[in-house]
Amino acid sequence: MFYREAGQFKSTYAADMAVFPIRQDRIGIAVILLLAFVGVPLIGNDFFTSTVMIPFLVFSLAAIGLNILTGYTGLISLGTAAFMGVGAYAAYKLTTFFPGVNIIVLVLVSGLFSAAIGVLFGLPSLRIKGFYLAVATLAAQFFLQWAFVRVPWLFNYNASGAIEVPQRLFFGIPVTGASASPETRYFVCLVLVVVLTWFASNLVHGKLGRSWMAVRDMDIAAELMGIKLLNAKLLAFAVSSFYAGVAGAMMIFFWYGGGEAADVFNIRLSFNILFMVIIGGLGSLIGSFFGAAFIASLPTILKFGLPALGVPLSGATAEHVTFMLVGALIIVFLIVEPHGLARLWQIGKQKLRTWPFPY
Amino acid sequence: MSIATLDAPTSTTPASDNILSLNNIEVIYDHVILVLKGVSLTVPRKGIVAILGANGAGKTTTLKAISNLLKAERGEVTKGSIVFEGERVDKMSPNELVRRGCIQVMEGRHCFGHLSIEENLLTGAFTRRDGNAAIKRDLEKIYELFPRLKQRRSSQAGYTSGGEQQMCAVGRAMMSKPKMILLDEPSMGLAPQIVEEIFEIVRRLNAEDGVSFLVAEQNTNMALRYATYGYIMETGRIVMDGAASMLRENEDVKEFYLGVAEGDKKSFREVKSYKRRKRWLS
Amino acid sequence: QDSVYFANNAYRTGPFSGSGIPIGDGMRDYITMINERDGGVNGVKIVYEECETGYDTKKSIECYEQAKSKNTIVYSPWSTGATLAAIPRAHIDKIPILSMAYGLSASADGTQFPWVFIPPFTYWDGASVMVKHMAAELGGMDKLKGKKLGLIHLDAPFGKEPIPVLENLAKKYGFELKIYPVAAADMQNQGSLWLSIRRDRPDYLYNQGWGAMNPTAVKEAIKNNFPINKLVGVWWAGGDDDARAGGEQAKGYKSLSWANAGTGFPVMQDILKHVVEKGKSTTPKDKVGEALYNRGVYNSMLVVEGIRNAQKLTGKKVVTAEDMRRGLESLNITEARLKEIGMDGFATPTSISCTDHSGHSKMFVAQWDGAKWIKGSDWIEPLKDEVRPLIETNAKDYAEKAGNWPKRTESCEKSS
Amino acid sequence: MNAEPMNVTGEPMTGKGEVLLAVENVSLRFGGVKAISDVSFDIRKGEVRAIIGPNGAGKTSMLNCINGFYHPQEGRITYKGARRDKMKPHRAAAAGIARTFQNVALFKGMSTLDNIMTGRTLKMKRGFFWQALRHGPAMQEEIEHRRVVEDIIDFLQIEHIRKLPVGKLPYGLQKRVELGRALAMEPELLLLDEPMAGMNLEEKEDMCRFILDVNNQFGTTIALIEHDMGVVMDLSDRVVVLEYGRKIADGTPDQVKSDQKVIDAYLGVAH
Amino acid sequence: MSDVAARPAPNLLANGWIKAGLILAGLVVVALVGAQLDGSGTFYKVFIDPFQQMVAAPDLLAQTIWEGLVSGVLYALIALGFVLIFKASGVFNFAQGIMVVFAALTLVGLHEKGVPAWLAVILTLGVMFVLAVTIERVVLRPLVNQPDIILFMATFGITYFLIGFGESLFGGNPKQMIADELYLPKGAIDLQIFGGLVSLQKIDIAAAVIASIMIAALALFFQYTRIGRALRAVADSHKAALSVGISLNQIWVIVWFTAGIVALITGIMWGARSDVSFALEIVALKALPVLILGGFTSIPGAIIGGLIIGIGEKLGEFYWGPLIGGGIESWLAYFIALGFLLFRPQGLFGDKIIERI
Ligand SMILES: Nc1ncnc2c1ncn2[C@@H]1O[C@H](COP(=O)(O)OP(=O)(O)OP(=O)(O)O)[C@@H](O)[C@H]1O
Ligand SMILES: Nc1ncnc2c1ncn2[C@@H]1O[C@H](COP(=O)(O)OP(=O)(O)OP(=O)(O)O)[C@@H](O)[C@H]1O
Ligand SMILES: [Mg+2]
Ligand SMILES: [Mg+2]
Repeated sequence: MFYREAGQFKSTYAADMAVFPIRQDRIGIAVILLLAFVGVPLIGNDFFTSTVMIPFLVFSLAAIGLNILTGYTGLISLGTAAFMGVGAYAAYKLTTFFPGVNIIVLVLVSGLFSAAIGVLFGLPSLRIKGFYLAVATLAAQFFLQWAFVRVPWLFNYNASGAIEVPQRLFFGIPVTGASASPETRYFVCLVLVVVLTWFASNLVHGKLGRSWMAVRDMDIAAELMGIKLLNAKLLAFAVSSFYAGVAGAMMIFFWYGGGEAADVFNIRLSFNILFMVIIGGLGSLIGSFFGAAFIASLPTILKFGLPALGVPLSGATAEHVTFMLVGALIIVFLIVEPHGLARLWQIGKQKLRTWPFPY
Repeated sequence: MSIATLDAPTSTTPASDNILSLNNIEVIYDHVILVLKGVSLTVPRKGIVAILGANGAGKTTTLKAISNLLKAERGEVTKGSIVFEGERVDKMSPNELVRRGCIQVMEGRHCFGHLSIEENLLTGAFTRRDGNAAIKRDLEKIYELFPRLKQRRSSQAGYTSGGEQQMCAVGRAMMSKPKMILLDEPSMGLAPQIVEEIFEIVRRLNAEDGVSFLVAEQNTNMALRYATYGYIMETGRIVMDGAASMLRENEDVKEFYLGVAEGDKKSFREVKSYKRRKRWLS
Repeated sequence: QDSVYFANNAYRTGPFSGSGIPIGDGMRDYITMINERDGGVNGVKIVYEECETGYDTKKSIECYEQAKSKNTIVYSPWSTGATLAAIPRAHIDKIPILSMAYGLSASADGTQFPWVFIPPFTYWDGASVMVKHMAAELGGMDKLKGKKLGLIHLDAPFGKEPIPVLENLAKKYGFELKIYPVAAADMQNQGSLWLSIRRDRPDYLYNQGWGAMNPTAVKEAIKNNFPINKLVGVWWAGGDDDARAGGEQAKGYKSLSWANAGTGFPVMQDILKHVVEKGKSTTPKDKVGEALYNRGVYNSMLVVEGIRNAQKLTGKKVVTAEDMRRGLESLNITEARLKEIGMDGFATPTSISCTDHSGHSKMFVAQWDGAKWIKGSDWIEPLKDEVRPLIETNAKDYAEKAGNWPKRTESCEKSS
Repeated sequence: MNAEPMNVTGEPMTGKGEVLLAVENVSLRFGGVKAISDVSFDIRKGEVRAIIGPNGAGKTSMLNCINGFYHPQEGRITYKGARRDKMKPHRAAAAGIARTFQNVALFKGMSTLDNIMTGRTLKMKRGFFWQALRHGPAMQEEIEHRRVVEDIIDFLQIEHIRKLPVGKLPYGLQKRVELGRALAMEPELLLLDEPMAGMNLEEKEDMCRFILDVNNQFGTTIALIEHDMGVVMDLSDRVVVLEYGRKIADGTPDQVKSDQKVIDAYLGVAH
Repeated sequence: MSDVAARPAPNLLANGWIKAGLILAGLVVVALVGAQLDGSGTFYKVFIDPFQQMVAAPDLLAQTIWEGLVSGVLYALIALGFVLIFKASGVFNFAQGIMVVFAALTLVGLHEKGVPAWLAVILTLGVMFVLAVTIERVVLRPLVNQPDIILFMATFGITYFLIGFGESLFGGNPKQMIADELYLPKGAIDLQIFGGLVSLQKIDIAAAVIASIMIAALALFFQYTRIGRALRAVADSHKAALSVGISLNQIWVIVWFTAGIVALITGIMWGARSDVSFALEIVALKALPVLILGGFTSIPGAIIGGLIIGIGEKLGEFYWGPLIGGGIESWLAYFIALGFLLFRPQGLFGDKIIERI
């Protein structure tokens, strides 16, 4: 009834090509942004902000990165965590080399390093396809993770092998380091994520995005349309790794706050991000957010939420139940809608449009 | 909407004479896309029935609804019933249906790309239980019908040409020794000679082995030549049906499907681009 | 009734759960025993809550945040990764971290790390004791020259901790140090590593391992005919399951330890009586008294004694995290006190001071007798003179790199 | 390059204009399978050139050679005077060769509009950073090309499916979208591989109309593979007939139709 | 069939991007590796010394190769489970690793409850069958004809579920495999050759023999039987398989049950070598390069790939690993696989990727 596009006519192509052509959608986005910028800091406590919201943002960004590669370009990667790691270590090294430069700039620059490494490991993608390509990215995953432990230069020769996050100020407010408040860190992450999401959205809706999707859907035909496969694929690797790198840097600087970084960027994380992308919806930016919420935040919420609701479970049992529940939910969601939560969302909107009729 | 019925539907004949009957079925894809809006049709035992209609009319969907392959595409039959040999089959699994003798040749080939042509044909005999010798014999028969397949028997199907794959798909279905074959666009991509041959095979199987056919076909000319009865579909509905001979004489059918309006076949160079109005849809 | 809240990380799931479960059991059961037997510490019940981490740093951070939001009086991270992540936070949030014989060795420097406690000693102390033990068996420190010590370690910060001390000692005493890292993914797949060991023929092996890595190492040692009594594990490589995996031939396997195994101590009897036999624990009775279980008990004892000390210092019954820090910082567990709490012979006295947050206490070499761990040596003092300077330089280094590291604001307690 | 195209084909010149593409003695093998053996023919500017032959004759393979997807082992292919039998497929696109496919090769996950827009890829020049902003020049460019694409959509009468993902469209419409995508490239040479398979008469008529219009209005040269003899005979200027990879006839539709070899191999009984 | 592919193999060096990339890649690897090597005598250390070592101590070389062989066989066993399911349903079964753990734990768990060893094996097989049926009913049936990656994702759901389920049933403690009760051989055969001692564990020999028999049997089954053919057909296209009357449900139960059997055997073998614990699940990742090197669809590929990877990584780690700090085993396997893939994108024995338009 209320969700209708009737009466909204588009008289220009520009309006028709907008990312959210329907007014209600635009209002929805505005509300969400308002909630994110004002609502969360107002109502959320520290615990919520730092263990649910910040991880959610970090993972969303990483998932967007992987979605560009896997969802839009059709290249499966199991090395996302390693590329995130490159971002994190690059940012760490950059802070030691350029202590004076603004930390946010450094975080963004570190993405470039990750992009370069991503391109390197993307090279085999011209010849290797599908799950076979996964091995190339697995090589990246394990090699880089090894390097994070074995190359002491990367962690400034610290005896423990851990990296520390120094305190850095932004307009006089600490944004990294232990004294940065969760809200500040959350804001920084939020701004980065919003801006980068906007860029990603622009890219995937334009020529580049179309080339990527063409390569994904039918690479031979794409080549015959004049798209250079290698360029398109490598660019996808670059952009994707850039996002992963920034997410990795954010992860260490705004969330973990240092520590044992090598182990953080392990294969499990790579898998998890892939799953976020799949569950959220391949080839859908909004799906990346859904996926991140589902895979990263749901277990946390279950774990701390169930006892709060009075479900009397011991730590280990709760963990087991969480595992089973998440596993079962993954399967249920896939069965209900294999194209991910994003598609479910769309169908929901479609139903809303035809409501109260079934179709 | 008015439906022009040229012939009393076969409902007067007893059901037992129909090998297949669809009763007012409705199909929805993805929970929201309504594609078939109440389709009823019957195939008499040992009959050849054609479904004609424009692109997107729902021919393929109808066939898939019968063979129960819809589920694999997230479609479902929400209303109506499908009866094959006197039994409701709308909840039956596809392999059960094949075992009972109803097999579909899918539109767009769908060979097993990594299997050789011969292996492809042999998978068609998966449900058969009458021994290797009989299967071998039938295999030879197929090769006789399609000599081209014999030449390419050990090639991986994925590498063969479009037409070869089409032959392979048809041959594969015949390998299951069915009572009824659902043929979806058998002529697509085949050389005229082979098209003719395929329909000859249909006729032969029908006459000699008593196999029934339900054929969805764009080549109306051909279809109406070989079928005994025809249904015409438009956007998910049956809009006309009748004996093939009568359909062939119908003015609308002549103009839109046979291209022989005003008695003469016109050249493709002469056709004008204009949006046609379907006369039976008011 | 009055109560204090104590959050403990546990990992009863995941690849390291084999070690995590007995420790968690020991910790929980001791606290339950105190609550049951004494009605808490001076009448203040300890609300003990486990937070499951699965040995995953991400989850441990969540656990930390939860512990913080529930005002825990002390945080016990139970993994080196989790400790590293918690240290900077705890300094801001003013929550004492108790990382018993694990975590960041450098954090033993109380002047730089006022909120971190690492009793009774650090990994660096352990490494030095390993060298001392080797020397003792060879017949003196001077006999070390030209010998070979191998270090098998989990390829993670935890595993790498002993390296700096061993490197220093190797230089000083002229023995050769060989390092064999084991990637987490290859914990159960150590074939080529042991081939290298066969090639290099080290005289002793020190195993800084954890979880599934340990039983595999023991089995491989047996398989490769490495003399099992020359393989010495760090205390975390001294679980009963670790040794049991080797079967008959594991007899003689050693590990460092400071808390004796077995149930022959009054405190263990109390746990059996007040907790296990009353069905207030999930621990199977035959697991009570295993090596790792007993270390869990020891850890909880430190917490309880810390609370007690804090109560004494502040005169409050219900202490806060800041009080707890004071309590821990002046913790002095004497021989007499050990006796009082039923731990006579269970462990040695240990004391923490303002500058020294570890105590550098004595330890012993435990040995597997085929069925259980027994005390296989006298109490050995770590090479404090080697370890302490390293701790101080590293602590300073850490603070420097972190930039703006909070300076110690709490003055050292003069009492006790 | 051969002096006279007439010598190559040995057929009278009935086509229009000069030679746009010449195929000379091309052979293509896959292991033991000879897909094409020693075939020569040419395509002249502005004509509709049909390639027919029984199934497996090598027609599709021929097109694949022309746009660089297969590289023939022998012989040469010259396009606008330049050799291109060793070229990469994307070069073909840049040189103005577009095609449609026998098994529809659309980008299934994308909408009709986006599919056709990909045809414009080569013509869009804005760099990465403008695209990331999607404002100013990038947006202008996008709109410009959108306009062209909308014209094509109008032309093909597929307005109603503009925003639908193509994967689930009925077959006939997919073929039409594919044609649109090829047209969006504004090709000089358009290769059509069975564009009318699986269509009913009415749709075939539409398709013929489109093909003829393209040919007439834009002067696009067309190479057409089709099994419907009616269409081939009516539309094409010249026809080349392949069988088992060999050329068996080449000439005007009437010549070919009455060629006994062609009747035996392909047409069967006189059509 | 077609050995001479007419589709040109992309010439990797022709492209400027690739050339630059490869140079950059070379630089990065050299820099990272070089950072680990100390400068003096690098050439000697890398290219001469290892070979001298091999010659000087042939017993160690033999032992290394044997170790590689054994771990190769064990990788191959895990890979085999993957291959079975992939070949027969096109599903990349991420859950294979946890199935190994689950099977082994069930066996040991049952034995702990007092069930005699062999009965426990039979009961475990029963459990694996039930698991196969459940997975088919609950997961696969509703997901028929979905893209590979979706099914892959679903197996991840299964993994999660089994981890939680398994741990709540059996607890997280590592358990010992009941090797003696199953009459698995113990001890070692020590060979005095090459002037040294080469010790072959009997359990390893048993593993190699069992694996070879199993692999040979399965390979024959797939190639030459009716069901085998049907399995391959299903992997090619669910839809087409349905249309010719192949019962996916039945096929899937068969395949997942077979994979369950393989998982049990793998679990017993791995468990007898180290321990049965959830950490074993991680080892399953090592099966991936094996799988990819051999080709996803090839059963003999699993064993050959396993051997190449096993021996390659052991030699690499043993002779070259120490030069750059050791631990290179963790990634060497993937690089070996990658190297092969660059020349054969479908793996050594995998079905050729069909590219045709
Ligand atoms: N899987 C699907 N999901 C959603 N819609 C579908 C799906 N398959 C088909 N449709 C829609 O159903 C309608 C009927 O399609 P169907 O394939 O049955 O037509 P058809 O008569 O066989 O056409 P053609 O002659 O082109 O083969 C079409 O509008 C199509 O877009
Ligand atoms: N990549 C390939 N590998 C092996 N054989 C191939 C390959 N491509 C084509 N062939 C073979 O070459 C022959 C010619 O195939 P092509 O597709 O060109 O035929 P066609 O003339 O287009 O037939 P149709 O009319 O059936 O589409 C066929 O026998 C086919 O099997
Ligand atoms: Mg159809
Ligand atoms: Mg063709």
